[in-house]
Amino acid sequence: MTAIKQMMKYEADRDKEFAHWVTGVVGAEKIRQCIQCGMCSATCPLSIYMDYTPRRLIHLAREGFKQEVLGSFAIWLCASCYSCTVECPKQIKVTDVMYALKRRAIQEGAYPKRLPIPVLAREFYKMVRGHGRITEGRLVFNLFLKTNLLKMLGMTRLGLGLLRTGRFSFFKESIKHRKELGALLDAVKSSKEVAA
Amino acid sequence: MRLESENPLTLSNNGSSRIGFYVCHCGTNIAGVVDVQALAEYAAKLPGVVVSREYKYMCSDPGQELIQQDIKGNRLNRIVVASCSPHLHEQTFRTATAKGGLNPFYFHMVNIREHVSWVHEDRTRATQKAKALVRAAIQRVSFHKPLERKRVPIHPDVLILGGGIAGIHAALTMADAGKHVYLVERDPTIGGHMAKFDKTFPTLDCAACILTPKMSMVRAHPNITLWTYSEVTHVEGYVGNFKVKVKRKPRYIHEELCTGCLACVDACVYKDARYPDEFNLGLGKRKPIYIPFAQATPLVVLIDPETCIQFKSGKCKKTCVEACAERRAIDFEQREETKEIEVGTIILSTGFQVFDAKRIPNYGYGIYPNVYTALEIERLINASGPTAGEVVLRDGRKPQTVGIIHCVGSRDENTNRWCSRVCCMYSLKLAHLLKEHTGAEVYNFYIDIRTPGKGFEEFYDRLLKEGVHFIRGRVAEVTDWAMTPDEEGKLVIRAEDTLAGFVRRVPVDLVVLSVGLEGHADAEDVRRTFNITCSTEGFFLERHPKLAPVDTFTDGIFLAGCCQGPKDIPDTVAQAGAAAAQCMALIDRGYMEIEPNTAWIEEELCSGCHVCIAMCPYTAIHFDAQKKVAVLNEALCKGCGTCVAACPSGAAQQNLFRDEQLFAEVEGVLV
Amino acid sequence: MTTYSYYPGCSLKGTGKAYEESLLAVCGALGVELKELEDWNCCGATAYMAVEELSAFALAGRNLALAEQDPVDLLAPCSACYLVLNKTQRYVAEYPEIRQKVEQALKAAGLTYRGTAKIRHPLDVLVNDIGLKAISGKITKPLRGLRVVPYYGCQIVRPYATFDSQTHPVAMDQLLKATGAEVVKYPLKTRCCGGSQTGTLPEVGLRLAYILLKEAHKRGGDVLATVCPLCQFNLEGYQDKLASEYDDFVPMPVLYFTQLLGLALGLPAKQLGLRRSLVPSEPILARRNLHAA
Amino acid sequence: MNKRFDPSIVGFFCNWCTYLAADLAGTSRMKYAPNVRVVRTMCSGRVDPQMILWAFRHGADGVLIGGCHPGDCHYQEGNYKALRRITLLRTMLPQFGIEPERLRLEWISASEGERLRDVVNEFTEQIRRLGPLRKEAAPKAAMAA
Repeated sequence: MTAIKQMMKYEADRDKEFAHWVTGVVGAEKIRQCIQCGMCSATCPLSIYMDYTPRRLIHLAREGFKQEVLGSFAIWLCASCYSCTVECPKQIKVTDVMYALKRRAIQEGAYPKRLPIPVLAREFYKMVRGHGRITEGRLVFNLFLKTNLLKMLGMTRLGLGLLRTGRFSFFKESIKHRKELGALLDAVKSSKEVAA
Repeated sequence: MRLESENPLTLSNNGSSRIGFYVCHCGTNIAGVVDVQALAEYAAKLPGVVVSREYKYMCSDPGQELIQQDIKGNRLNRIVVASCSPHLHEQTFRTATAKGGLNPFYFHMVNIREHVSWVHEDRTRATQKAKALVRAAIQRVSFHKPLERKRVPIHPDVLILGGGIAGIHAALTMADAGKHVYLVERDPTIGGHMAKFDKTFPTLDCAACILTPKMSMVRAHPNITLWTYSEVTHVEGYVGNFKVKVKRKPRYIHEELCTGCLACVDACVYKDARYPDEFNLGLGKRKPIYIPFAQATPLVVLIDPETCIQFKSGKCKKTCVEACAERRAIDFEQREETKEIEVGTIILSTGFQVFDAKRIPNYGYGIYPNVYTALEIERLINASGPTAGEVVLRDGRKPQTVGIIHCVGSRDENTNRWCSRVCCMYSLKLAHLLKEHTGAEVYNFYIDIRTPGKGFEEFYDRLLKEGVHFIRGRVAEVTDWAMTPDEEGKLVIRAEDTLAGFVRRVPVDLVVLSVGLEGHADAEDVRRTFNITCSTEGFFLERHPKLAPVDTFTDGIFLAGCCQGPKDIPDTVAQAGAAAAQCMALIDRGYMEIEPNTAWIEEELCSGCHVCIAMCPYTAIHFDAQKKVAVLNEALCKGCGTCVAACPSGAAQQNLFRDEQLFAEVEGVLV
Repeated sequence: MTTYSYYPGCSLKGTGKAYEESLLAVCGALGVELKELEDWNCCGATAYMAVEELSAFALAGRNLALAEQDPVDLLAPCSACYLVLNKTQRYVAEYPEIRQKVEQALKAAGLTYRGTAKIRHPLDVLVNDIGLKAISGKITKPLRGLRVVPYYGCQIVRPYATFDSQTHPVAMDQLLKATGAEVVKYPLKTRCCGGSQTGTLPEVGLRLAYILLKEAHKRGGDVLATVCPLCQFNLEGYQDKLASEYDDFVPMPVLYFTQLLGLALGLPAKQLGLRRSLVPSEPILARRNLHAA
Repeated sequence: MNKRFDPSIVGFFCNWCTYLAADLAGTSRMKYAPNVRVVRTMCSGRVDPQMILWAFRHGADGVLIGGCHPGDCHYQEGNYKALRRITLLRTMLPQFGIEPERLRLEWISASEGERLRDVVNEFTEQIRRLGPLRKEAAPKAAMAA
């Protein structure tokens, strides 16, 4: 017997701060002009898997239904193909909105636990911070180590194939001016803290 | 150096002027942003101001009364009203001033609504700006002089450009009232888009049945000169007296000799039609010698030199000429000719063009053969169309499923921003007709269904009853890429079913694109020829959206139909009637009063330098050899003031815009 | 001899080696000089941009700042790099708040940013700078009979289609026609391959790859041509998995357009990195009597 | 905290285009800087260079003239005549100690409400950056007017 859940919303359920925040997001300047035509969803190659389609997310977000938005799996499905951004008849940069929602969800720790996204981000950052470049082999390797080995094992054949064809190098790619790069990334960090 | 001696400020309060000042609240439109109280108090202290009042609605009768009473009661000799744009109410207040017994040109208007309260938010700064403008007007008005309005006679003939339903209705209305109308149409026949339609919404009466009788009435009417296959190339003059050049393109047929027997067409060396015919949007074929369609008006054939052998090689048997031996209507030597006419008023009813569906490649128009535009479908379901009303796909199959895509080239920042207003209803109409003709399953993909007209919502309800599918979502693409067996060989439409909340793929046989309406590609040229204005969208701009919907900013030129913006047939006919009435109002009065803003030349100041003569675009100024001064012919002057600005000695002056008036105004906005 | 500054990006040094090799070989054969951008760093990558926008802008900003020091155009073969560099340039220009932060970060790294770098994709350069005429003139081994599926993917046309149509690009079609190959009509040419998902949500990424390859095969393609290392990797790397999951799946070689062009120019297979393919292309090439030198 | 300079600008707007554009901006409720005070003329061709100098003399920090786009003049070519005069005047302004940037001629059609808003805002900003018209400039201008 399935649990009965209240679906109806009270005005008090709206998070006005969130609604305000989303309209201020880079790329979301025109989010209030959305006419809910669904072009973004229809053109999205991932919407077939989405619990909330991009169109619904946009409306939920501008109305301030934060839980629904940040709890939605859809925001993690965006593959950055920019179809929605290009097709939107109101020129809302939907991809950027999706990015912003991802970032907000990570900040608030509201991401599906099965997703290694924060780990990926961390590993990626470590590697760039340290060497300025990504050695794909190592990144994937570290990533799988830190998430689940099983998946990694499932991929061994691919790994071997890449090794065989010399596409899976463990040799560290690196830049000369690492110190400067470090300074650059720190500057971004601090500027963010100022903003926050 | 001119004004060194006479400073306007000192002139303006030489005691002679007794100014009445009035500021309008316009409800809260002005009072909501501008401190009208403060403004009135401020004006009261300005030199020459005798009365200073604020009132809720100055344009209302009591408002105008106020002015009239004060003129009498306080012996006012100047009036200044601060309210909306002079383009809206200048006449109103001039009339009030005149009723009060003053010359109407002792009045001046300040625009503190469109130019202040509606565009500024900061109350203090808005009020400050309003004060500056008011001060300017009060300084200016002291220099106003009494003027007489010039009367120009209105030539009783009318030119109507565009022979669609709008032009036809306007022409008949005026012709029946005894006015002589020149109806000029670019195509070989009148009828416009309506002639292409099958049925009309929401009543479903057949377009031809209601249109063609009117078309033949136009042809037969003694008061209508019908020039088809013709274009206006040049317009000069002004309200009441326009001189118009009309280019008549050669049909290679003598219109007056042709009886429309079509013997020549049958006789053409091409036994069967082989060239895409324009009227059927290329869905049908025609011969090089043809009539656009059976009820074409006038029923006169024409020859297309692009495809006629005689024109291409000069070596044709000319069987058509033989067939017309008796009447000798065919003339390969016919040349383009130009007619010159004089008219007093003009109606533009040039209509619209449909959005080019190729601009949205995702919908596959021009890529997949079974994607049609709505207009093409009108021809396909039309009994007199290329398939005699048979709705068949290009491969001859009957469609079992049809997808109608709304808002193609409408409500889209990437193409056209506006709602084309008729697409919802014509899509519903086509849905009904297609179901009726083919029994097909019909899907409408829409963003919003807009049915505000009389009987429209009822029609929508009828379609719902008929079981037509309505999927709320803008279509992303039409593709032949199949995901499932039942999609094989079909066109797949992908859209979000926004009411269900998920994306759907719907396989169909036939896709109909409900293309939007837009201004003609050459609307810009027409606009220039007639010296009127276009809106941002590329439709002709009406003088006022509510109070002057068929007027333009050029006196004597009116608008009717879709050239002013998308509209359906009822609205078009109504507007055409309104435009006709406007013309006749002018014609029957016989004259029009025009702004007395003409220039003149002070003989004693003129040094005879000729500068102004070169300046005048209307050759209104000539040189008097005896007196050695420039002389201005007021009848020819249109009042641009260019000569005044050019005159080095200040001899040239312009009524309503005299130097001292403008200098005083400039100083006023700045002090 | 036309010269470009060359920004390989991380993938061309790893999984996309074959792309770099074939690109360099082709450019050499066409008399185009590529100078690798001195001390370039990771572009910031879309996947990362999604979660760390500002850092990504700053990383891309550094590359742009470095590139500006040389007036020649900057060549970015990887679609992701191409997009991130372009997006950074535009957003820095469009949004003062971003500009201020990026400039500040670059200052910390002792760099200044003017936004003058011109970012180009090899496809753009080959078709518009070198020109199809010049290229077809150099074709010695036309790919006659080879049915190539032109796949553009997302990020070279979206959102910034600077040199081709956003919805129906044709540049690669033209280039492939010039090689003598038969270009397959492919409606999915700009549909996302799911590459950025396969790492985190394999089932999703795989599904998208499957759709593309299935349709490519259905339309009679021999090989699929890509312009992006991520697409190439995602479409080629998991074909054995796809085979095990979808019984109607038929493997298909996925080559870089530069590799195909290289073949047509008669360049040796070794220089074109053909042997780096996981799904070997030799069999089909042999079947069409096309043998790499 | 010193109050930022609020320039006064005179706008000579053609009755058939720019003045209507300003009306349109109003009916569309666009918001823009309140610094431009409009003087209506029938045509930009009516704007006399002396009128512009007169404006500078009486404290204008900038002058904006709005006319019809080339080819669209209600009186055939008044806008071209305006163009010639303004161009000439701009070259003379420095002699009066007035930066030529303080005088601008723009083509704004009746349908370009948004453009009007942008031009006004942008010009106001430009004049704000230039600062008040230098005191000694005004008298010089006066000599001419």
